[in-house]
Amino acid sequence: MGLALLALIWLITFVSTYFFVAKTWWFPVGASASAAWIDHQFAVTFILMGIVFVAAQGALGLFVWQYRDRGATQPVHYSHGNAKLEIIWTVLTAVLFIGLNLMGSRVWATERFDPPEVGAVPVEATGLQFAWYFRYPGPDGKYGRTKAELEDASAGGESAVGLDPSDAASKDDIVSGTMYIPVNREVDLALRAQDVIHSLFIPSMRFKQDAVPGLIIHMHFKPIQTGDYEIACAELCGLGHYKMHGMLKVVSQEEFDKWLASKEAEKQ
Amino acid sequence: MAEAAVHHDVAGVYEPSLFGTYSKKIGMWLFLASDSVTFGALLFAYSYGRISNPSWPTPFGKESIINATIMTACLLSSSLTMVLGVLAAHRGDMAKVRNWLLATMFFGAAFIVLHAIEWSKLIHEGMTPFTNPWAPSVPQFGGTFFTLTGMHMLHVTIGVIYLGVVALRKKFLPVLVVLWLIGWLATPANNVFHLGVHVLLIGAVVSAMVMFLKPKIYDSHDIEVAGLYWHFVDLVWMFIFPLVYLMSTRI
Amino acid sequence: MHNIAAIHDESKAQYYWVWGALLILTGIEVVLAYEQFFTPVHMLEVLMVLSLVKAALIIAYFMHLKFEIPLMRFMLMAAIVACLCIMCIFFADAVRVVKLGLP
Amino acid sequence: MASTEIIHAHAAPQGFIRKYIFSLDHKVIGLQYYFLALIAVFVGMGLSLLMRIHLIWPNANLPIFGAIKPETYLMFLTMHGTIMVFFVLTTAPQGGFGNYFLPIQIGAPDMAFPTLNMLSFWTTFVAFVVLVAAFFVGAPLHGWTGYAPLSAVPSAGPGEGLGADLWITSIAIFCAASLMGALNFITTVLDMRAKGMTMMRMPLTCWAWFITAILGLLAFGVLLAAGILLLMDRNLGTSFFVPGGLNFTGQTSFPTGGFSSSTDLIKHNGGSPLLWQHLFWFFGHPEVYIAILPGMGVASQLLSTFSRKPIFGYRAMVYAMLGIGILGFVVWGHHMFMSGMSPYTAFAFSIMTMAIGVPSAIKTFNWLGTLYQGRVRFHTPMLFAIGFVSLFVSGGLSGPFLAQPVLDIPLHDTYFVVGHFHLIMGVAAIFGIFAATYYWFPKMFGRMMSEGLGRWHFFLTLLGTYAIFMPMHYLGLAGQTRRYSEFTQVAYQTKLIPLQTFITYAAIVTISAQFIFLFNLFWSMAKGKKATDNPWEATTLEWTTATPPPHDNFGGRTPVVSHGPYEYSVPGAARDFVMQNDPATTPAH
Repeated sequence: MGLALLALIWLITFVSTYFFVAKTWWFPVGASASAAWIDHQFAVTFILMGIVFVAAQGALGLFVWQYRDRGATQPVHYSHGNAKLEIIWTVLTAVLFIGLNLMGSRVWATERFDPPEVGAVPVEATGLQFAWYFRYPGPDGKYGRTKAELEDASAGGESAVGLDPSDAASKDDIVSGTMYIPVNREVDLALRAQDVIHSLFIPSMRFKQDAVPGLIIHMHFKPIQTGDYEIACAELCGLGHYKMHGMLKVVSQEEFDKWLASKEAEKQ
Repeated sequence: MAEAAVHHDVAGVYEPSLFGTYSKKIGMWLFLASDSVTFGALLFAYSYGRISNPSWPTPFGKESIINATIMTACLLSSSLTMVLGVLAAHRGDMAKVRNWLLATMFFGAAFIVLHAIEWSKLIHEGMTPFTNPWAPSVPQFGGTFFTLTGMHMLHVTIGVIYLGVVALRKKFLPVLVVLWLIGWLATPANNVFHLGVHVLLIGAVVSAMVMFLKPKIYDSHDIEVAGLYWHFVDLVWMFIFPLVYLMSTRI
Repeated sequence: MHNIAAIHDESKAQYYWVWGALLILTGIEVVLAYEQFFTPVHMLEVLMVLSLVKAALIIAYFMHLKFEIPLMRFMLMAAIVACLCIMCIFFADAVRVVKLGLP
Repeated sequence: MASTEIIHAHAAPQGFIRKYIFSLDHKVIGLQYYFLALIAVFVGMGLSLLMRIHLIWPNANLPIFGAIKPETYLMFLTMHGTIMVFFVLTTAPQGGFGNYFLPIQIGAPDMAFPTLNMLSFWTTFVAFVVLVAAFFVGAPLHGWTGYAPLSAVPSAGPGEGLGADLWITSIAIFCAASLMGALNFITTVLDMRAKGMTMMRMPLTCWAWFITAILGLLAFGVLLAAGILLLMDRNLGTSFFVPGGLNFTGQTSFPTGGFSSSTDLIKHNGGSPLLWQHLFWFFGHPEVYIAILPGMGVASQLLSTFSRKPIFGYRAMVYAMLGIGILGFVVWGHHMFMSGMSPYTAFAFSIMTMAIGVPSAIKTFNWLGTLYQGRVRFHTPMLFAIGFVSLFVSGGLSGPFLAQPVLDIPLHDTYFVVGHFHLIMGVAAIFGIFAATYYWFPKMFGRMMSEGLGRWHFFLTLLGTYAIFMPMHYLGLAGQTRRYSEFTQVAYQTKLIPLQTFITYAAIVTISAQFIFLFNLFWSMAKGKKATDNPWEATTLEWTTATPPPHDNFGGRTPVVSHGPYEYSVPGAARDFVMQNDPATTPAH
């Protein structure tokens, strides 16, 4: 029985670790400036936790086999514990865990407390049951007024976010179902939700933030690679949660300008 | 509260209680700990709403404040009579105990009636759980007010019934039923207390069940435990009064 | 083993004193609030301190906690106070609603 | 009063109803809790099976259920979470085994408040009935966390009408029941320990139940407040959790409840969805420890008993549990890193969350230290205790990933989280329940459970649960979001369907294996080998009394305790264990 347990625990440990190390299923390739940082922090945490995992499971398997009951003659070490050992491993784990935490906090701080870079592209993302809409303020750089009464999800586009046409600033606002942003420029993102909580999740950008009704949450990130990336909703928002899906297109600056101009022209 | 299975007077059978007192009192204190966390959470929810709405209304004029102050004095005095009742119970003077408890109930009932009048007045002025005439942009003013004071009023009502059962035993049941009928007939049909008074009826049914299950004479411990509950009700009001009323006085 | 009468002074006078003190404190609160002596934030602080004093008086004397053994006093109060204090973390977000709220 | 020498306040009841239905005996109440949890766990498991099937074959036409719609999937998900968390993980280890064995292990004839104990069970039962009733009117789809405004606005989706009302009512009733239970447990431990049973001689199971009760006492009060506020929001139109400017344009066909019209909803103002999350997780995180702490207690007891060795670092174990209990109240914000909570508080919550890993690690080290140089006997309960340690390590070590706000960005609300909490608070806690069942079954029913079936059950369950929940971590890394009823709509997620299929097959096998347990349980009750009073040669007080224990537990006498709880292989002793109530002359520390 001891051997069977040893085999089972070690097998589980080996297989679990193998698929992590082999990266059979792993993060998508990072395409934003902060992705490298986050991945690095993940790697450090992963290595440390991996060592603890293998050591603890290994010891568990080994002990149950090595100290299995082999009859009454087998000596048992009568002990109530060891205070010195307790202190040592308490301090060690405390240092390990708190240290890890402090290492990662810099990325969190820069993402949330620093203002977006000068010249960042302003985009407003609005979540509603069950779609994402992205609004660009247009040449005047100002978002027009929106009104809850005017929102109409079935109409799509500008009506979906409830843009008030009577406001001068809203004349040049562009609303799109797909998010276009230029590469290597920071995005100054404002997140809103119209009905329930949604969460804008772009795995490749290592970006996720809940869009909370009643709040406008500002975030920023910088894509460093062109391409098409998928957007998912990560917060349960109702029966269509699974199909609340969007696309992020990171394009060159020229293409972005061209796209904006064509949308403006379409609107006139 | 159920009968404790063990009396610590049986010397030498049990370890001394960690809190150095009898089970019923510990049980009541633990209940109060939990209840204070519940009230705490409600007060925090109220404060949260208050902070996130800078234009909170301040509708309580002189009349309301005077009324609320009298209510506070009622509760404080009821605490005094309660503690004197507990004192009499320790001295074994059960006739006095009953009188003190009745005085406590009187003050408690006065609090409820005054509060009910206050509620009715506010409702008459147009306050509902989701609208109020003073600050249309802060609709939850009414909701927070009614939730907090309603929860507290419910606790006071339960307290009065609890004390009545302790003081008068089965004789209290007809009194309670009469009070319920009076309350029901005296309130206009569109008044919230026309329905709210049914709490008394439910209280009568529950008390009847309790007395059926545990037909015993209450001793000084039971009175002390009842006193703990009553003082707690008073204690909660000490926070609701300044937070809800005094922070919203009309200048 | 728990003869309460023997544990502490049972004088009636102390209860009247506490009652009087509570009434006076309430009076002070009402006057302060009605006369608007302070700005709202300071008013809140002052009222809360006074309320805590009142609560302490009720708990200590009326609820007899002053006369219980130290372990009970400490455990109960520490648990409740700690629980209520950590809920203050909520307020960081209440302020955020004001700052990030819809225009 | 002082003159009466009452040891137990109530005599043994005679009639069937007073004996088995409205019993005041903590042992009967314990069994009532246990069987309620058993019914609940099979309902919850059935729901998870339906969910797994729907994920892989979204259009499959099932018998009875037909084709499962996305909203039905979410209803199953909500009910699965609620039933498992409240009616299994809270009810079985605490209400079931705690009720049955806490008084016996500390040498008391009953709980401090037997009537309250009975009320507590029946209130729980009412809560369960109300929750099940939600099924029949259309269960809510907001998940067990019930985030507002999805849960606060009846027009937010199907099931958010009456179903959601029943759901929140059920939870409020459950809160009241748990409060009654919790204050009863605490008072019992404070007041009713037998002579010589000092706090530091209590078995670790009793410590675990005691600390769990304290957590319950303080946490459920907050959920009760939150539940009241949510009910007000839903039915009276207050707006504690509902901000202004909500417009449910896509969903107008559903009832509006407290909000008389959709324009009414738009005009609401000033509430905050974050407030619900704060209140909910203020309860929700301690709840995680309410689920796992009794499992830790049982694992400690069993590892020591079956290693024939005193527990390694008894005091450290107690302090670790106390530490977990206290820290458990200051970490709730780690559920909210992505919620729009103030990013400053995230730092504090993150540090506290990492700090809670320390007492957890201490416990693991001490369990390994207990096994080290012992003499391990592989009875079924011990297998499950070892499984518990393994699962606790696996589930615990994914915690430090999620506790760092930065790493939580890609991992939050993905299957990584699902794998993490299922391993640690789901399966590990259930392994604790299994271990306790196999361990105490002889005492409860006077017969032994089958060892052979028990082993099969253990190996299939351990392997099966790892096969289900380990791959979920990989899925989470790859960005598989949770609570999706289909993976067909997002291109990168369709690539992960093969792994999901594997999980579904593993789940089918694992769930089937649970019927071995069910069969073993009922078969052994009737046909199992007769048990002796102390079949495991354990030391705690429940093994000193008759099997099953008499009405007042110790037959009118009260044990006197002279030893710590885990005195195994004491040098110089006649046997390799010293019972807690052996006379003090027996050599021991």
